[in-house]
Amino acid sequence: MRPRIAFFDFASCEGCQLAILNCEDRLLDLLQLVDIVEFREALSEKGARYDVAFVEGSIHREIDAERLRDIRARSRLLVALGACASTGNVQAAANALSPAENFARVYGEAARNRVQADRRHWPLWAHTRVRPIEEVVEVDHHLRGCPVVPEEFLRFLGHVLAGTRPMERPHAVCTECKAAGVRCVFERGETCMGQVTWAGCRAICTRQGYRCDGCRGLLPDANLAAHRRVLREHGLDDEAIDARYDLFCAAGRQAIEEGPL
Amino acid sequence: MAEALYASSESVLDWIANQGSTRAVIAPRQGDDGAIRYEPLEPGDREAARGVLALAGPSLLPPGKLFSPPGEVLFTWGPAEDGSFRVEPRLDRAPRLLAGVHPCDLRAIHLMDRVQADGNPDPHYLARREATAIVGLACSEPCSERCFCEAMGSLDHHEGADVMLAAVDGRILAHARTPLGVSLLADLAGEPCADPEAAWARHRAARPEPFGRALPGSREALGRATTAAWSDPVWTRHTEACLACGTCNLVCPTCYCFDTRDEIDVAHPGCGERCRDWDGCMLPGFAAVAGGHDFRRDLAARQRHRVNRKFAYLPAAHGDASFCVGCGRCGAQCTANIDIFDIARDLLAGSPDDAPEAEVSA
Amino acid sequence: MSQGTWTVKVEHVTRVEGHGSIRIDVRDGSVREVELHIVEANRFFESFVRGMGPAEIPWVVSRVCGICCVGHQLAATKAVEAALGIEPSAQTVRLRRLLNLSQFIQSHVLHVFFLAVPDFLGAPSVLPLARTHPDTVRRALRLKKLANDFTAVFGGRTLHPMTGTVGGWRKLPDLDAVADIRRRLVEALPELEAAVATVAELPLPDFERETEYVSLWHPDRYALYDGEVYSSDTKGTAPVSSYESICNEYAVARSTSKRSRWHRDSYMVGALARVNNAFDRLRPEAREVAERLGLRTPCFNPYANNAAQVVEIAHCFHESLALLDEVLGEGLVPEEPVAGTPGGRGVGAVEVPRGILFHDYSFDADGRCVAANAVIPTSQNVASIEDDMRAFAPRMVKEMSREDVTLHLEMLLRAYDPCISCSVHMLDVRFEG
Amino acid sequence: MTNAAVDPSLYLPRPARIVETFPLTAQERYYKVALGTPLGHRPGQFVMLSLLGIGEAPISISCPPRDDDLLEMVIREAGSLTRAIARLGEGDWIGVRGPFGSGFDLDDFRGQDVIFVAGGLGLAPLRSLIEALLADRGAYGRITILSGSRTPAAELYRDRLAAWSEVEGVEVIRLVDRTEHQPWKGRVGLVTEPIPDLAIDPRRTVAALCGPPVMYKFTALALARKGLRPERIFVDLERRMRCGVGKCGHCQINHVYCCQDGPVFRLSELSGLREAL
Ligand SMILES: Cc1cc2nc3c(=O)[nH]c(=O)nc-3n(C[C@H](O)[C@H](O)[C@H](O)COP(=O)(O)OP(=O)(O)OC[C@H]3O[C@@H](n4cnc5c(N)ncnc54)[C@H](O)[C@@H]3O)c2cc1C
Ligand code: SF4
Ligand code: SF4
Ligand code: SF4
Repeated sequence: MRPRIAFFDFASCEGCQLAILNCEDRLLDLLQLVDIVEFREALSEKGARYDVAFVEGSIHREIDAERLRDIRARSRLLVALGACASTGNVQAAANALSPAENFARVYGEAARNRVQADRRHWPLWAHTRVRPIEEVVEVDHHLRGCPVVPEEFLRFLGHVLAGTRPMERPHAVCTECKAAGVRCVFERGETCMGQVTWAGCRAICTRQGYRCDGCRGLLPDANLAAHRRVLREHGLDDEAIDARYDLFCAAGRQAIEEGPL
Repeated sequence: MAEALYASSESVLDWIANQGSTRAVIAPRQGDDGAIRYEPLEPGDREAARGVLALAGPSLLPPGKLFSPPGEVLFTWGPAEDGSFRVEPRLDRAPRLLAGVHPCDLRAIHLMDRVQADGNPDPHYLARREATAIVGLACSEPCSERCFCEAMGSLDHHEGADVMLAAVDGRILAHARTPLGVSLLADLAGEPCADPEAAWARHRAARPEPFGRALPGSREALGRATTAAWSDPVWTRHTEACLACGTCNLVCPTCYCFDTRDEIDVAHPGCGERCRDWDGCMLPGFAAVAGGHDFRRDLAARQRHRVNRKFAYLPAAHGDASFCVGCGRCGAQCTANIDIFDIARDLLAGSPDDAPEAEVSA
Repeated sequence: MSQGTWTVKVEHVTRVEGHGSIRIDVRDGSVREVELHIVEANRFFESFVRGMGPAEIPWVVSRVCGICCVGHQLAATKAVEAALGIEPSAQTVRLRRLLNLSQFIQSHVLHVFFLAVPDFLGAPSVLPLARTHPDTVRRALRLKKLANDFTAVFGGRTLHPMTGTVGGWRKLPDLDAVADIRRRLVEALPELEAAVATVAELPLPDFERETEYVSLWHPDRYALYDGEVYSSDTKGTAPVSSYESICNEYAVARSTSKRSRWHRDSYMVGALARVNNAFDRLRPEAREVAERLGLRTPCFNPYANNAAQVVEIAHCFHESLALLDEVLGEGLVPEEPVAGTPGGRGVGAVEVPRGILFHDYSFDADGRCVAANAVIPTSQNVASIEDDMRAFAPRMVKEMSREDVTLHLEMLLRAYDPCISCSVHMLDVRFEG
Repeated sequence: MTNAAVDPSLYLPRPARIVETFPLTAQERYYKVALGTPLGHRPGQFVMLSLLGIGEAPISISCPPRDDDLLEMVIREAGSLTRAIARLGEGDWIGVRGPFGSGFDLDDFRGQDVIFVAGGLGLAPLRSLIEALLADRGAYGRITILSGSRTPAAELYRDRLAAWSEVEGVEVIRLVDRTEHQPWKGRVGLVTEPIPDLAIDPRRTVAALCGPPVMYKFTALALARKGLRPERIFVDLERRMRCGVGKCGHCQINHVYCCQDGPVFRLSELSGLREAL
């Protein structure tokens, strides 16, 4: 039986689904191997079961959390597709303020009160903190990055077809800089998150003349104290260091430095 | 045919560039970003060949890594008639000339030749290696402030090169070390040098002393000190700042550990290739086994293992006094500034027997 | 046909970017209400970019939308440059225009052939089309791959490119790769012809509603990267910096996207608006395509937006070839990114596939962002979509089955190529209703 | 350069067909594969097992040396490869390289009383030695097999343990860490617990150990207390291995390659190896 796979999205730019659509050369071959049963959420098919659910996007509201739990209950494997689902991505920086503060900051109190009074529509606006999907449901595998790396997606599918899933090596992006012969960003006088970031992107940013900003998320054993020291030696103050972490890894830094929530 | 010649820099460059007509020439070259990389040279590109004679500084990655490039394919497979599979090794025997190799890297290649040929010879390394001619360049001054090649016994290493080049009295001495080297020299315009050993002596006499950073003890003493320092706080001290990024392993000319990875082709079910990637003992999970146990989870234990490999384990297993060649890359490229030279100096200075016991968990 | 009393809510309309629902309420055969609900969760971009530095902003706001990431980056970069008083070099601008063109081709191909065409061919999605119309699908895949590779050559990768930055480029494209893209574009011209032929045969629902068409306008060319804001109502332009009085944003509680109005209750942006406003500035090859598709301007049928997109694909192909020739002719010179002075406010606008995109940032003297705003084409179109639905629905209800009513409502929404994830992010707006 | 004979197929798996497989426990399955040609192994050696497209891992040879082309293994679902292998059935193909490693030397056991200490999956490789000894029963003394499992349901080779215990001069002591309310006739406790009460003549006894990493120190200590010298204790160690031929570096214990010099070591050889146990 061909595995039934489905794609779902929450708060995201939908770029990861696009990245997969962008596997043009292999897309049609892929369709011979799997049944894509959903590429856009349609809950009309309630009760449908999936072998693999790819979930893109972070969770911001209780209505979304509910939908995600329902997807989990109907899926054998649930995969976090991309940075929003894996880490909360850039929007997790909004957690620096409470949802109420965020709302008030951009809409004003009066608007908030008015929307809140509208029982029919309030759930659309009722934000919790920005959560990676792991905070809501159990996740079987992560396809990391903003956006995901199509090769990793294909590799994952290859494993699923064989009834297993790949093992992630908890290596830093530096390993891929080395393999690519990239001169270290620090030697160029800039600063970099690659040392504490999950590899797997083939160091695409540093290869393209930029630095790594950590979109694949912080490694579980990242030595942040040491990394902070390196950043400080290269001219960042504590505030700038926090800002750098919080670009893509706001949720991860909180988890490592402040312990579990 | 001459075994040694004196030639001008210009004719050496012509000679190197012209080798491109018979084999791929790979030579050091400085990129726009300032880094030096060993790169293929267009046949006849004399200007690009300048790096062979002109460059200071170690290359970003050691030239010896050419023999086991990252992600190399070990074999491919495809379906067989009986429903099983066919495998085909991928051995790269394309002829090459590796030019401008410094003595430290040359010594590393020499050591890796030994490692890869000992026990079960690695066919992939050896295929590339055997198809490669090497022209070395003796250093007239330390290539960087991190260099400690003399302390590691690499400065006068020539073995492994087919031809050694050296600056002597404003000219280039080209000295063939192998029969292949002798035949290579046939194409070099120059005058015969009757007494190459005397020329080498003049080259050495013109070098600064000490050459690069010096250590307060011999390599043999360092090996003993490393072994004795098992529970010494030196390991913890030199890992507090460590990010476990693996850079020190991956840029080292004598680190060769690897992991394997299978790649399949979704368009052709039943076909694929097994590749190998560089791995390193400082990286998380290197010694982890199923069930979650990691034999070297502790960073200090990983550092101890890495340094022991250079100064104790590999020397014991394969001979030679040390497997660090003193190129200085690991210290230079470590953003936390952890330098194996400093560790070596501390090991030699410390008398581990008096040092307070600090148990490093394995 | 579908009179009586009924309500249908199409939840999470498929094949649009982001989450929207359509609700139609029919009482005794007459349409009481048609509403477009945008239910996507907010991501608070304008809130959390406060505090960031100028260089980070284009890189981060690229994440507003995967499908128009290049547009967001460019609009933000231009806004930041306007704030810091940076004048990018001619080389920089040329490369940016190419990057933008590549994303137009990619997005339009995706939208026309993968999201919209299935409707016209009566398929639920592109997946069954891969079996019934393999040539069409393979051709579209090839075109899309070409466009993606085009973006990657200039941007470093297809999504969220990283090679460009405020003031210039971090890494210039490789000239061999540029030449290769040029060659492939030329080779693909026959493919493009065939794709045009496919679209020429698609039947268009018969519906017209004249409205205000708004787009960027440039004196010398078909404006996609720069220009002032043109309205078909006034036949005149307004500066980009006055965007707030153009968009006049407001919000309604049932929808997390905001809405816009200028000279009327709603206006339309996007391919049809651009083609209507600047037909004579299109490349001649593109005007020929319009001819073959029977697209005569001004055109008031919103379903024709797809045809306008095909016209623009042709325009972008030929415009790209011309710019690529300039790049290949002049070569590329490494330049340090131009630096600016911290502080100040700047507005930047570009056309993205779905319409005009405005970004607006203010910085303090330390170079930190203190205020941010972005107005997205889809939120400018939302009111127009609803007005079209309201105008067409009564006739639909009379003439079509309920299934066809919902199909045509969905098709209308899709014709606009809405980008809902883009349209949802917050800013100071007035609430109504 | 050395001119050692270079084998271009060093890393190439040979196709092998699964001829029999069934579950032993919820996590472990038994496999019998046909190689086409005899493997020619010693007890305690291992093979590198491949599923092309997924990867490769070291797996112990569980059967005693044999003349036919068959190979028996027990595989636990532990990660990506082993999980995929668990889905294969009879007739499916896998790849095999090897045999690799030192293995046990039967001469070390001849005429001796032998104590086996197996923790969990450790029984799989030890079976290759146990059955080699039983095949020539007269050549060895008393045999004591301590087999520890986490729970009754996790016990491997139940039938074989029963069969071995029927053999003259063989004692099998089965233990579980906890019964979890499952029926259990054996003992409850750690596999080391019976050692102090065993009647051992340290001059004519050897021991062979295999189990999870935590088991070795305690077992070795318990045996030492019984007067068994380190030369008489053999341990079968597990390390991460990617090549099996002494090249990838993962299994290195100080200067020793576990895959080449081991995985079977005399405890006395390990005294200089500080990360071994
Ligand atoms: C000599 C020898 C003999 C063996 N004999 C047998 C046998 O007979 N039967 C048997 O079932 N097994 C045996 N094993 C163990 C077996 O090799 C492993 O279970 C196998 O390697 C698992 O491979 P895998 O691809 O399924 O797991 P992997 O996907 O490699 O993962 C397995 C586990 O390894 C750990 N791990 C792997 N990589 C990392 C990392 N980078 N970071 C952190 N943790 C990591 C994790 O805990 C993970 O759960 C033997 C091992 C050796 C060395
Ligand atoms: S550039 Fe960044 S990722 Fe690359 S080696 Fe340096 S620190 Fe690591
Ligand atoms: S280099 Fe860093 S920021 Fe870039 S893709 Fe990789 S992990 Fe993400
Ligand atoms: S250990 Fe460091 S200095 Fe020594 S050879 Fe390796 S990279 Fe060079």
